Amino acid sequence: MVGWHGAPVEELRELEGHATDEELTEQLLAPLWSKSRWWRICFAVSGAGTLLYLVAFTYTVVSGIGVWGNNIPVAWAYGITNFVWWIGIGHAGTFISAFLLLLQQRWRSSVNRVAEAMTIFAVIQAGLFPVLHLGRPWFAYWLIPYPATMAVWPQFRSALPWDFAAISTYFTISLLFWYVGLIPDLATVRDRAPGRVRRVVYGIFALGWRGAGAHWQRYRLVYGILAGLATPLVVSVHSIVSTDFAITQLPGWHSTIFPPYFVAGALYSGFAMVIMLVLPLRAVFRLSNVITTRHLDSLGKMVLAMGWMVIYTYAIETFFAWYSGDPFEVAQYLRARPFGSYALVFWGMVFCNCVVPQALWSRRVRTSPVLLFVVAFLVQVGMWAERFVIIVASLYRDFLPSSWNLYAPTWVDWGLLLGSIGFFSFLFFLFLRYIPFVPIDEVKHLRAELEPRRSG
Amino acid sequence: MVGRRDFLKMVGAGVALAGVTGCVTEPRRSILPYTMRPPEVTPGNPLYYATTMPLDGYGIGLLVASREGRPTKVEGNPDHPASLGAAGVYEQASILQLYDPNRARQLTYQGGVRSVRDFVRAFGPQSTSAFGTPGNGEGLHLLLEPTSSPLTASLIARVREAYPAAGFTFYSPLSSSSELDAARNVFGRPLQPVYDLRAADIIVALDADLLDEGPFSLRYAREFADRRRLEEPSAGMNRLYVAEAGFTSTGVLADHRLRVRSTEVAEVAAALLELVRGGSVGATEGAAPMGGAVVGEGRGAQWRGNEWVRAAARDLAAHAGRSLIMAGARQPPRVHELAIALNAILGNIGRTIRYIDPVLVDVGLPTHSPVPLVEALRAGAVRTLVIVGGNPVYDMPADFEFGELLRRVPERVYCGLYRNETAALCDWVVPALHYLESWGDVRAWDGTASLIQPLIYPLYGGITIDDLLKVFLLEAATDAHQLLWESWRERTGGGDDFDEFWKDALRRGVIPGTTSPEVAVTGEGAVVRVQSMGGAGGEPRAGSVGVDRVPESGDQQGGGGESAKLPRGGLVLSFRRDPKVYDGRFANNGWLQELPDPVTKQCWGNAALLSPRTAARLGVEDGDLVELRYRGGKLRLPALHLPGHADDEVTVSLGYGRGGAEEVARGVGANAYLLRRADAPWFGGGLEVARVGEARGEERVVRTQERWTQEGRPIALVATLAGYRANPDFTHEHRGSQPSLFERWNYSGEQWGMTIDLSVCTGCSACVVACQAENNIPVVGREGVARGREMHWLRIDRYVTGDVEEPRIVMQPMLCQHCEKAPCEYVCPVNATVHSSDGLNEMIYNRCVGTRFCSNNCPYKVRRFNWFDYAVLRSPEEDLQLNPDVTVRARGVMEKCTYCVQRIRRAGIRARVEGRELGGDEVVTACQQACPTRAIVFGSLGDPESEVSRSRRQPRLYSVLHELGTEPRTMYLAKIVNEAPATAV
Amino acid sequence: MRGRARFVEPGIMAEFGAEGELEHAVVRLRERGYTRLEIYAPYPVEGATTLLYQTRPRLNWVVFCAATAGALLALAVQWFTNAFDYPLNVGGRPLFSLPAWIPVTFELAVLAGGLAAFIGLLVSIGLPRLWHPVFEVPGFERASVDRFWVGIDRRDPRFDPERSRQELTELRPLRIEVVEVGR
Amino acid sequence: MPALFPRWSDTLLRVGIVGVLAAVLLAVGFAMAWVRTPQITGQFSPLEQPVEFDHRHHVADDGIDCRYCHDLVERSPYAGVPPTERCMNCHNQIWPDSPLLAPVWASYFKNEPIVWRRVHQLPEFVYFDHSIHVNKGVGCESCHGRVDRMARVYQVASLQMGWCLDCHRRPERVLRPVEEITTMGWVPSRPQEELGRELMERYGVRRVTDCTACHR
Repeated sequence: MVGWHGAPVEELRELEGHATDEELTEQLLAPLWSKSRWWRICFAVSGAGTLLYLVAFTYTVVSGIGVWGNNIPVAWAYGITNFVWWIGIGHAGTFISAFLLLLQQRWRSSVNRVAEAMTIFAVIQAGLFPVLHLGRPWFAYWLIPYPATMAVWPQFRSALPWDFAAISTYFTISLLFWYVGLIPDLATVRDRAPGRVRRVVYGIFALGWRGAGAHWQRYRLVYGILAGLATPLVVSVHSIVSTDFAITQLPGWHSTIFPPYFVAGALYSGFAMVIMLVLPLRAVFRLSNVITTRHLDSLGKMVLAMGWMVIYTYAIETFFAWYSGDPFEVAQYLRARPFGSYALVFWGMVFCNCVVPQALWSRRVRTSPVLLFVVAFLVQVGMWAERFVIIVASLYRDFLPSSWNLYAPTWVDWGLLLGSIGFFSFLFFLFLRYIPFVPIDEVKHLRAELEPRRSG
Repeated sequence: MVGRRDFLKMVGAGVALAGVTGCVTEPRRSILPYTMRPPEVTPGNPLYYATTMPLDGYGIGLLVASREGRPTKVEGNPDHPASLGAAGVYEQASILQLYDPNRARQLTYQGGVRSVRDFVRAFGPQSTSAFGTPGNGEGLHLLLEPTSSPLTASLIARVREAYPAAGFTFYSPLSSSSELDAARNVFGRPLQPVYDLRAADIIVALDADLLDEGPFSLRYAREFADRRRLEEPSAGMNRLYVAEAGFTSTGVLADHRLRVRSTEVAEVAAALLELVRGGSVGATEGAAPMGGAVVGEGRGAQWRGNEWVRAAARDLAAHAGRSLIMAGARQPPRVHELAIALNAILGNIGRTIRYIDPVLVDVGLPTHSPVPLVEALRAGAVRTLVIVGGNPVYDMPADFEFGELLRRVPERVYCGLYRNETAALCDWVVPALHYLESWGDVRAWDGTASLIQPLIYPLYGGITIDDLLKVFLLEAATDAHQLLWESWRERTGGGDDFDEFWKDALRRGVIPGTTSPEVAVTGEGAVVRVQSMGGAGGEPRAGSVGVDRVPESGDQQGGGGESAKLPRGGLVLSFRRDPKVYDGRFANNGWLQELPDPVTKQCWGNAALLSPRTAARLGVEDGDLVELRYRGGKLRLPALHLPGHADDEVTVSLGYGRGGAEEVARGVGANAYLLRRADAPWFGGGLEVARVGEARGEERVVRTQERWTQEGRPIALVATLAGYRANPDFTHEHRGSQPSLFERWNYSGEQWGMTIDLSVCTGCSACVVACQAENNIPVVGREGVARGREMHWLRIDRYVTGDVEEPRIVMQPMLCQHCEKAPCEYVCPVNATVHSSDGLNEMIYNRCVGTRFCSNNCPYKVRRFNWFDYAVLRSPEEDLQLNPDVTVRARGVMEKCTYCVQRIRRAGIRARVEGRELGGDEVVTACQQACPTRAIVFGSLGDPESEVSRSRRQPRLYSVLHELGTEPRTMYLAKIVNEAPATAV
Repeated sequence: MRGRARFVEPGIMAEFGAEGELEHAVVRLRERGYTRLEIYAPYPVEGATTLLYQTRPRLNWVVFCAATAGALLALAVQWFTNAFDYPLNVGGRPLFSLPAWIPVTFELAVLAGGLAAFIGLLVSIGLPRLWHPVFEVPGFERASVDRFWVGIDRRDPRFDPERSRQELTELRPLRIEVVEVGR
Repeated sequence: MPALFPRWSDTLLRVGIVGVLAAVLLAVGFAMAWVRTPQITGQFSPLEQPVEFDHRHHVADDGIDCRYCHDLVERSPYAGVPPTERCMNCHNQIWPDSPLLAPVWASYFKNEPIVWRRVHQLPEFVYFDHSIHVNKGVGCESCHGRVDRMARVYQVASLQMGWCLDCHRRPERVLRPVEEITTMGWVPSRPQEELGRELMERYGVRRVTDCTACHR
């Protein structure tokens, strides 16, 4: 069996549950035709969230950042916290698709498209915050080097143009990767969809895919190349995001461990998010034959592994703070964070990110959808708290005690956080409704490989 | 100015801006040239006029910048004795008061608009008034602010002639007669001391805020600092002893500060006199209890007060003739008498002190007490009360119930700047002119007369006190300038060269030869007098100075009076002039309301200040809402722990809780006048404090600096003079070059730098207001400050050091450090903040997109962000104050100190147009210019002989957070404290 | 193989129900000497594909060059804007701050590479092409679901409608269809 | 069964895709060009003014020096629009009753300013100082063009930052002797660059590109 590392065959036997490829196809396409009540409800709820987002967004742009709780010294708060959180979530998708593809972890097949979609939608959320949090968002384009009448250019020693490059690249590549992966399935939908209109629409996006041998050959090559490009990209993006903090002098930010630290954290929250998305789908659309306990198990293990990386970074940065003997570092890590005004958030972070995931040592937890979901959710909360601690806790206690001040979020801050979650799910539900969220061709391929070969 | 409504305004203003993009072309503006341009005016260049600001009757000479006819900034007049080129917060902020949209605009009678002619008809020639012609003024009473104006004085005299029976009262809630009464008691006539701090090596301030309070404080601060600025370790330094309850700017610079209840200052003074007279000082080192001279009965010989008194006494004795003892205006005459005696004994009179005749009209006479007026009112003897200036309904002692009495007066006239509490109770309300709109004259504390000349045509109309008096003189109003000119013409006996003389006086802002001559008093006489003072009435008993007994605090008249007869340990309530709103007259001034209190850093309100220990005893947390119960009065306000405040005493600022028609002032803070009593204007016992709960919302204390300590970080360095001499290099870790990966950028030509001497910074905040005025810095209001969004480019960090019980305070002005390796610059994505070739950290507002990354990476947190469109908070009138050389920042951009780059560029252009290089000391920043103690030095480091270059050679030089390698251009000189050699007895 | 000729234009096609049969069919047709064959499958079928396409396309080189170009462009822009056109003293940092320019350089390399790969894919397989003769073949729509088709190019030297149909029939396909040259 | 798409749809889609991409690029290019056109910069459009003042006549025919009216130019940031009385110096004698002068008389007697419309308009955040420029050899003409040929004055230079920087980076290309400041149509006796470098030397002209030179 070609390139079958990772999963012992018997664990994926469920894939054979269906008699024919046609039935399997039908099963995976069903969500596109069916009018599920569940979907309607979720869509309505997320729609409401999106509305909240629009309101908070518009209010901010019209009135100014002043409607947030930010101040001096805490000039960055929820806005950037949300940004880092979302971009982090956006990492698992490409990681699963690309990195695991390179490692030929074939169990990824059933979940990678959901993960990729998640990536794209998360990056959209992430991309909006840096623009919104500008004092004058309408001048955001000044970060692009174009020949302006004022003859002034962007300043590339700053981490923000790096961010700009990284995020736009990451979004483009993820989109391409996702779309390339979609083409064969779009062709399938084109050929199966009831009603001419849909067939035409899907047909156009399928670009006239014929599944010819030549297609498949180039296709797999390019898919591999994209994976090869996307993998270092994933690592670079959050490393660059971390430099928004690491290149400064601020105790709590000024740290060389940040890039790996952020990447680990990103994947951590990313995998947790995948779990949170996959489990409901699995339940609602009865996909236990496609998204097997084996998948849950693997995802659980990934979360656990990433969790330990995060724990390590927490430990090491605290240690270095102490070991450096630098009074400002010591004050930040050993006083301001654990015992300062935001100690509650800090300890919440420690609990969610370090304690909770230990439950995943048990296979029962890893394979029990409910428990797994709870863990994933808490990890998500913990990771948001982590970013909040890094950003706000470092800023509110900086060098000169005279400038120390507290930060308190306003309703707009909350509105943007919840709203962005709403907008994210809004896009995600659209995706569920109109795009096959399990790569049909890959599943069929996998299944064919599992089946005893029919003799000619 | 910045209430809830304004928040909505800010939010709303955004709508206009939303979607604004770079390439929108704005409509054509128009140009309105003069039809006839005044010869002196060069549009585009500022003009400076000399004028004088009267405050409680005394003049402070000013130079006011005028841009195309609108005054934009107030600066000190170097030629004026009370200013010497410096300007305090009140003087500088008064320009905002000029443009205050809340000023009274219309002359009204019972609410209906009237013309000046109507007013004249009512009181002038055809007056129908009760006292009117040909009456003798029976029932007419004028309540004025104290004045020293020769012109006004002459008019008053003529009014008295016209209406012999008319009553006069001069009232200002902050002025005190103690000093003059004491002088009268001692010398037999009211005399006014003028100190020469340059000649004093040892200064003892008994509850006297000489550096920040009083009509001569700017001069005293300058003189004091001149004896304190160490050029090198070996240089000499004066020594300051301060005994006070609250923490004043003077206390900040004290070398030995004794925190003692206001009621006990008299004892301290007495003990001091006792030791000095005992002559035993110096001789009997450590020979413990000198007679019975143990201050603070019940505290025992261990009490720190003894030590302080001995040290001070020893120093005074050692510096006879070169020392100075000052008593504060808050203290009763008794204390001033003791001070006079001390100075007399030490032979300071004639050396560090000279006495002159009082400057104010009627000063020392009963007309300076409100009591006669109040009695007349009670007796219903007043039919027409004319109140000019001030705000008696608000600021008279509560037990007068002045408001009630005023209501009973048939005919009530008020002439003032605002429709305040008093105006609300008067039928006639006549808008007064701001001093920047009027002609007049006024005398400084030392008698020097100077002219008040208008900078702008009256904005809202109105009249001056002189015009008003002329109405009562039944004379047709003449041109104000004419009136003044004539009065001085006859005073100086005219002469052909009078026009020259006049022009010169206007130009220099000082009238030569008007300084009061010294009045010779014999020191000995004084001492004798002190001893032989009869015990009659409230007069202190002779023995009270003697060694045999220390006066009970209960004996004190004026200060405590009956009320002070209380068991020790009882709480004392103490009132103070507010360092920001004065007596309440500046309460509508946004700049001052938002100016942090020098010591507590509180903005937009007042609080009950008390020592942490007392607070603990009363179970009052910092920030709790408390109720003060004092002699039948009640007042709710937040409590604020003030380290270094005397125990068992609560200090409250006057001037808040205004209820007039002034929008900014209304509802800010609590009105402490409601607790003030006529017999104890400054402090008295019998206070009870009850905790109400945690202060919330509008009652919360809003502060710009929550922290008191430096958290053990080397930020504001302090050393004793002895320590400094022993180890001059003690700041070496905090200066010098840092290892760096980058080779140094090579700078040539002018290289701007600033040095701030912490030794002489009192924290008076004149620089903060100067910066605000010069750089168009917006006021963000209580809400804004509460959220941590104050916009001051220059703030003064206040840290307590040393023992928690007896802390020292060090003030550190903090502004953009203009780092050569600026952390803010390399994180800006759009090149909005970069370095100039002359070493400035430039901030280009129109390029800023507002990422706020620079602020995050600024270790000094001196950058400020426009969270909203703050420009909309300025009324059109206030826009007239804006400095046309400085961009008004838009919403969403970062801003910060620029070293007044507009001044640098203007000077540079002037120099190059004249074809010369720019001098190293040629540019003066706004903060530097205003500083009374010259703590701030600015100039070019490129010029080795510039003042700033010289300051850089001092051993105590250092830069804040030097270890970060930011290489700041703003550096500091460590604070040196001149402790007495062996204080430990 | 140049231009259009690169892609097989089947003259006749046969449908099979299983991957194995398809592979078997390809083998047999090759034995008969057909050179221009094409298969159509719902998922990549290693066997048959490897039989038909041995040569690996040079797409990876295209991507590599594009990435390099992207990197160089990024470096050039950053040098020009920050060190050459308007050299500003930014925090005392050197004008030529190479380390600070690495991130953007890398990102642009990846971006260029990715775009090149995508465009390269489309070009190399002649997409988008909404219409294609095979789409006219009845039942071909199941090629994307569960059927496996083999097609013989009408330009194939051995192609002859009758004979080819005969030979296909011997492979016992589910059906055989002649592709009209759609007009 | 017939194919989903007709044959022509191929071409349509490809043309469509290329078209969209091209359109986007063109739009960006167009925008960049547009902001440099007189529509945005306001160049070359004479403004209606309250007084029909003809610079051609006053400068070319009468040969009045620029500084007679714009007298502040050497000592103030502003060149200065003359006060009405300045007009009267001559016009109370010359053409006193010309209808063209009616608004000027009105201003003079009513003591109300003539409301001119600004021709050269910089944003509020730009601080331009005439005095330093004219004293260092930047001629009026260099920025304002041949005013002596303008019936109604219009803006010649784009006044965009890039335009300012050109001179600030290479002053030698415009400098002229200060005696020639107000000369219209002045031609350098020697190669401009050479002369310019010499004048830079003589007047101590520096290449000022500090941001705060103009933005404060």
